[in-house]
Amino acid sequence: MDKELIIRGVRRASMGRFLLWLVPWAALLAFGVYAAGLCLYKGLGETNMDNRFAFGLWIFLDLSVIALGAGAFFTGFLFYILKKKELKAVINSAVVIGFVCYSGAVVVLAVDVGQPLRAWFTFWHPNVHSMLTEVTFCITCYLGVLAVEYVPILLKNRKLREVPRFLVFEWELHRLMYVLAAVGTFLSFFHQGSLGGLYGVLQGRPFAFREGFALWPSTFFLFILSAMAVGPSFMVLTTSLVQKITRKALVKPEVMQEMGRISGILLIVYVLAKTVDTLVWINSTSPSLGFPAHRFYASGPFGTWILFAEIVLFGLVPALILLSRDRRARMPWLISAASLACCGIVLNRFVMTIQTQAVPSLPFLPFVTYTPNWQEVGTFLAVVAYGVLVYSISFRYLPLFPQEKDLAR
Amino acid sequence: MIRGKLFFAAGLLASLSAGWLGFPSMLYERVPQPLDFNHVAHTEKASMSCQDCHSLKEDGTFSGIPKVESCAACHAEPMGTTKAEKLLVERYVKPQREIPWLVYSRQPQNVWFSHASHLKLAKFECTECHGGHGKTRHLRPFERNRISGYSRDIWGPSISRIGAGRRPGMKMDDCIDCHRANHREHSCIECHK
Amino acid sequence: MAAKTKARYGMSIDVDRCTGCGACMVACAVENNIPPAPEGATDRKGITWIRVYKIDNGLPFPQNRSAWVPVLCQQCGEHTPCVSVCPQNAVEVDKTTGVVGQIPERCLGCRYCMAACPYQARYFNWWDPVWPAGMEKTLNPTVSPRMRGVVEKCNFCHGRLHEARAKAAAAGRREIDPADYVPACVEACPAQAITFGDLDDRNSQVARESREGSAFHLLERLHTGPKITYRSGRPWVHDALEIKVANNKKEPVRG
Amino acid sequence: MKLARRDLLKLAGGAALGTFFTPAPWKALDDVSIWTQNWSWMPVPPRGEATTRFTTCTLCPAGCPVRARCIGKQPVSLAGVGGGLCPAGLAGHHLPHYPGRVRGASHRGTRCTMDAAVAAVREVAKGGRVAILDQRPGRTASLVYRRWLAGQEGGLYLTPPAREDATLVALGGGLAFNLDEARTVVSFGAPLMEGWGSMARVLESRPKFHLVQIEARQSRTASMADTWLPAKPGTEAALALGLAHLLGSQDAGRFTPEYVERITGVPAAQVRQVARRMKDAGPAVVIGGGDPAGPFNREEEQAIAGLNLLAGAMGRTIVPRAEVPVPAGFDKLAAETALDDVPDGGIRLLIIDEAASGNPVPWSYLKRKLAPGAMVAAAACSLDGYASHADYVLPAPVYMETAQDVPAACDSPAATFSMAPGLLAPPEETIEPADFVLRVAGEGGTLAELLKARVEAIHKTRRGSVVTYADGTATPLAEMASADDLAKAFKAGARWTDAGTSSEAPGIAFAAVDAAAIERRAASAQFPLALVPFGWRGAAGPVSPIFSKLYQESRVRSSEGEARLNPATAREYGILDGGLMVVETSCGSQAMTACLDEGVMPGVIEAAIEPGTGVLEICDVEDWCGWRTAPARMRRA
Repeated sequence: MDKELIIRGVRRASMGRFLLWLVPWAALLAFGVYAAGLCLYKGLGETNMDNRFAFGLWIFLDLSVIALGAGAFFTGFLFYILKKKELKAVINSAVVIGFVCYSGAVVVLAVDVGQPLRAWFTFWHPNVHSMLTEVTFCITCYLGVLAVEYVPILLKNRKLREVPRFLVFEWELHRLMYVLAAVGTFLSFFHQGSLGGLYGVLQGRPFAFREGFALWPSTFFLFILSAMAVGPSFMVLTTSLVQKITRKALVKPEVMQEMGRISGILLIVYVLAKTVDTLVWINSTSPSLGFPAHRFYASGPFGTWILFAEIVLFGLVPALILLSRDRRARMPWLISAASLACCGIVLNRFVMTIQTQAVPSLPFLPFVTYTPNWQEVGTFLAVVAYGVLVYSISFRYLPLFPQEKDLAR
Repeated sequence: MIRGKLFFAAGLLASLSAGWLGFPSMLYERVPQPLDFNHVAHTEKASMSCQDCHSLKEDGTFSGIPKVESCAACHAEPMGTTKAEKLLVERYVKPQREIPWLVYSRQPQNVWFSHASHLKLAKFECTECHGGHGKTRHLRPFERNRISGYSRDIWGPSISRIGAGRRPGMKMDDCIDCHRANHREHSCIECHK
Repeated sequence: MAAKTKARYGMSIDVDRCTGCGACMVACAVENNIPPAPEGATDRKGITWIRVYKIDNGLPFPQNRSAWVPVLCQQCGEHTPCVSVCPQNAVEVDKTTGVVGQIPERCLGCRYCMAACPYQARYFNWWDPVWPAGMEKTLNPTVSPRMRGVVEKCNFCHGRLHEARAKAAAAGRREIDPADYVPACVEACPAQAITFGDLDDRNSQVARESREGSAFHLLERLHTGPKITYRSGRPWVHDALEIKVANNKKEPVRG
Repeated sequence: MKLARRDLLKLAGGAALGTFFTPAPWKALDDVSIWTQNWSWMPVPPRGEATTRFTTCTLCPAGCPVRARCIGKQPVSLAGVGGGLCPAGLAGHHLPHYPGRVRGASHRGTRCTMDAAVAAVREVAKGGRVAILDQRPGRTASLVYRRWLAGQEGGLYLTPPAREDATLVALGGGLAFNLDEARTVVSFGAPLMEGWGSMARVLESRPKFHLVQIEARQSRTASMADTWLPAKPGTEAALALGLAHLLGSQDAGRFTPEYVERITGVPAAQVRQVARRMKDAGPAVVIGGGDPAGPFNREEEQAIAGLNLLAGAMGRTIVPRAEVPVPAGFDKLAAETALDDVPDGGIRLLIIDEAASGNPVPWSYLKRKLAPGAMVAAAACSLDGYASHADYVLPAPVYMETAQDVPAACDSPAATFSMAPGLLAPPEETIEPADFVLRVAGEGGTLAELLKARVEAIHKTRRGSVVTYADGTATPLAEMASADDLAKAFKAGARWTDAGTSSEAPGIAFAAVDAAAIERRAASAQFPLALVPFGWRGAAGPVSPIFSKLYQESRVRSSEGEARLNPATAREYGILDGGLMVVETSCGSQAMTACLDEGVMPGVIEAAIEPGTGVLEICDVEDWCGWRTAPARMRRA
């Protein structure tokens, strides 16, 4: 049965080895489900979050994961809308990774809110002024889009292709793909942005607050830009990771380099925008709210080094590497630059979520610290495990990398 | 092909009937009232007025259903021959136990409803919300929602809340409709506590 | 004259009078059915709609001096940070009272409003509330207890406003008697450091006190338009609360 | 017809589609959300008729009038009448549900009947050397104790030493402070702004006087005082003598301001300034003690009280106060005995009335006064206090359940009388401590009857007036037709105030102050580290669970086992903020959590005597008389 499901022309590990690979991840998933269940059953008192640190590890990682998952929409956008045909090599993998990231994030959010059974109120009684409403609407819709985009990949399975009706359906879906990619791009654009807006609009938190353009604060645009910039980098990383683990060539190096180049161009734009934004914030926004910016870096572990790391080390440096044809042609350079870029976006999301809350607003409040406990870490690891499981199974039975067959030959 | 459509239609029909007919009757649990109170007997035979039992107090609170001591004022011993009255005297008046009435229109704990402002300021008649409850001879069973615990009167008799008939239900939406129409919709905390 | 049914309730807190006894916190907890913290809860997980903070002048002994600052929801009026962020309208400003209301039954517990509040005046129910056996008899029926997983905060003892309104309505009036509506912390304060009333009534004590020269708002420059005003005649208190930094373009405090 | 898989799929598809066009999923979704709003395990507040009732708070000597909002009979919130209430008073209606409440009489941990307890105590009482420790002197219950003790051989009536009226006692008793007249108040550690006398009265007079607080620690009162003189702990009396010297006393010849500065650390100029203020900005009053944590010893208290004579307080800021009329049958009463005067091992039977919380005395100190094999019977609401050491524990009713009279606070210039009528029925197994003593005495009668007799006695005087709590109207007592009317008024919430305060200067011949003893003590108080316990009114008794707001959740009050120290001291001993440390005195050691505070004097460790801490026990250093300060050592744990 297993053999019949595997795509013709590629080699996969034996069923036993595959199961051996799955077992630890399944165990991790079970552990995480237990941790999450504890939080759902007893309340969020099970976590280390508190009234001063109302958002913790989960929100930080949700933001990071969604930013990294942006590879899905951006690759789709490049492939379907901008007709960058060489990206066909990774588009399926991108969709699966996007689906895994988004569905995982939504599951964690359901544990993170205190009353998940009331979550639908946001759709029934929405507050249109809230960035979170925008996030909820867009993420839910986009998750739907991703699910639909996932279907044709599923239908490419060897066994399912035997059903003629599915073939027709897949073909119909393919024609629809351009529309879906456009819708997905639109939705992603907005929720990546509104995730940034989430913090940028917080007038009461001068550390996060940014002046706006039209409806949105500058973080709205910075988040979109950074997600687009890092999405391809993350694709490079995951693809090379899968190649390492499976010990197979899956994608032509040119494709990887091309993704690195796109990442590099966008990253340099982002770094410029971020620099301008930071300067405006330091010199105008923050002081005008009564908070000289240097105060945010005066106490606790978060010094100005964090700004340096965010903009130069994890921004400018990978951008320059990726923009250099010679450097990105060499795999170690490409991988390192992509990793740096990914670290940069994670650090940025960390600063926006965690540091924002750690710096006190009232003058007599101390700098607060927070460490996630095992329930929080466990719940998140469950999502990682879930992601690995879905991706592994998809990789085994679905043609995630169309070039694999050619490269195997 | 026809065969497929038939099966599809059968499924459709089954779920429609289950959802429209089976679900409502399963959702609500019918609980009998502890006593069968006769409003008509009290208003007509005993010529009592509504305010004799359900009155507004000076501090703005509403008395609701009277306590058993009010009943005891007349029913220290059975005055008539009904079974309900005998039960009242034996089970509640003599041992001075409060009658565990199941209030059809009881709002949940988180709602603040002021009878005072609706009666005195908005000049409501009792019947506008409570219908002809004061003209009944028997108490209908209390229908409790098995999931939420609410009385069925809150949602209203119609499961779809379309064409609800004379009694519109007492859900928040019903309150809001009227408040909105009268430009008295200010905030949630005006009615939530 | 038309009945006066609109108000903008506010408070004025005299920092110099506050003895830091904590009566306001206890009165608030009793009035609003706030449970005691479970064993092992920290000062960051408990619920205290009004919390008294200790500040000092930063000088060494014996020049050191302390003061106490009760911080509750500041009932922001202009750019209310928490209202605009709530995804499902569980938070809103009541136009007839100016009170920022929080409806726990609507809240889904996303805690975005807590991240938005610069005053740390919002609290999350990390657990289901538990009272020692028998103590549920002492709960106040005009306020509903909150379940786990929702945010709550001060609403100027709105249950008392409900009661005052019902009392007025029973007498056929729309406007309440101001004496009938006093929040629990104001009533409880032994030092009478808190004044409460309608800020729109320029002759009310609270409006007069809010206009005093020594009056200020917390984090004035955030332009949140708080309806809680603090007063202190001690310059160091102003320094410790960074009133000067925050108000370097001192605008008149809206009273 | 054979069912194919495809047919079933069609069927399911149709059903799934149909479901969305029925109310079921939507209604279920709605109901599930409503379910989360009304979880069955959420407590539901009582429903019922709202009423207002009045009582008088018995939790501390202030005796504040209280308005209780009730549902049915159950109070659901409390408020002051014409003023605020303290935190303890505001949550007083929680006490009947105190989780650690004593249920049923017990003998060394095993349940016994009340009759058995009465019989056992009566048997031991026959042997004489009986003592009662009355945590709240001045009540009708106190009269019961004193009458019984007067008839016992060697009967001792004991009161806690750290009393708010310690200064008045040192001046001979029968006196009261009159802060309303004072323009300068010199307080030796009296917690004037935190809980002393009647809070409402103190706050009302506060704008009129200049407050000089003499206290080693920056208490709330110190931080709110006009002048704060941080004298080293244990040297306060030397400062008193310094002031006496400047006010012209002969006894304090050696205590020049410079000498005082050397001992106490208070600059000479400041001492002079305070003395000048006492002379020029009078009338002045000097208040000592009253700190719930620890009393001054007799010499110290006398030196402080004596200042009042020099400052001309007598007859102006300290006035004579008549006693509340006593019914017939209370002619022979045992006098108050200071605990210090009881010889070690001098008590064979100790009965403790700790139902009314007072200022705690370390158990080790009480234990020294007990003869070997002595019996201890404690009437208590919880096992947190002395009851844990008692042979017999008698469950007492708590505030709200107890019907008690409330004596006047130490700052009430006129005699007053009011009652806590007992808004709730006490649990069946409880006994009023006075009723227990009455049963032991075999005299018959109950406290309730005696209270009635007392009201009659008051009514007989026809003096003064009665103010009702509900509307604040004052009725002259002479206009009250019968004693029953008066009793009814008290039950509904009222306070009788005796007519006119006396401005007659009481003729007091003050005993000479033992300056040498004070000097010796002050000189020996120059140790490197001092442990200073501090507390607040009501901290010794059970408190509402809601107090977690003050301890745990806001840290506005020091939580259990927390020690405050100056950052400089902490640095010297290598102790970090929030770190664990061990404080050691010659009678024990205690682990505490360090809390650094610039407001604490270097070299001083402040430790709260909140419920559940044994701080007081290690402060009771035997050769150091009193537990106000103790020489201590400290190390990092």
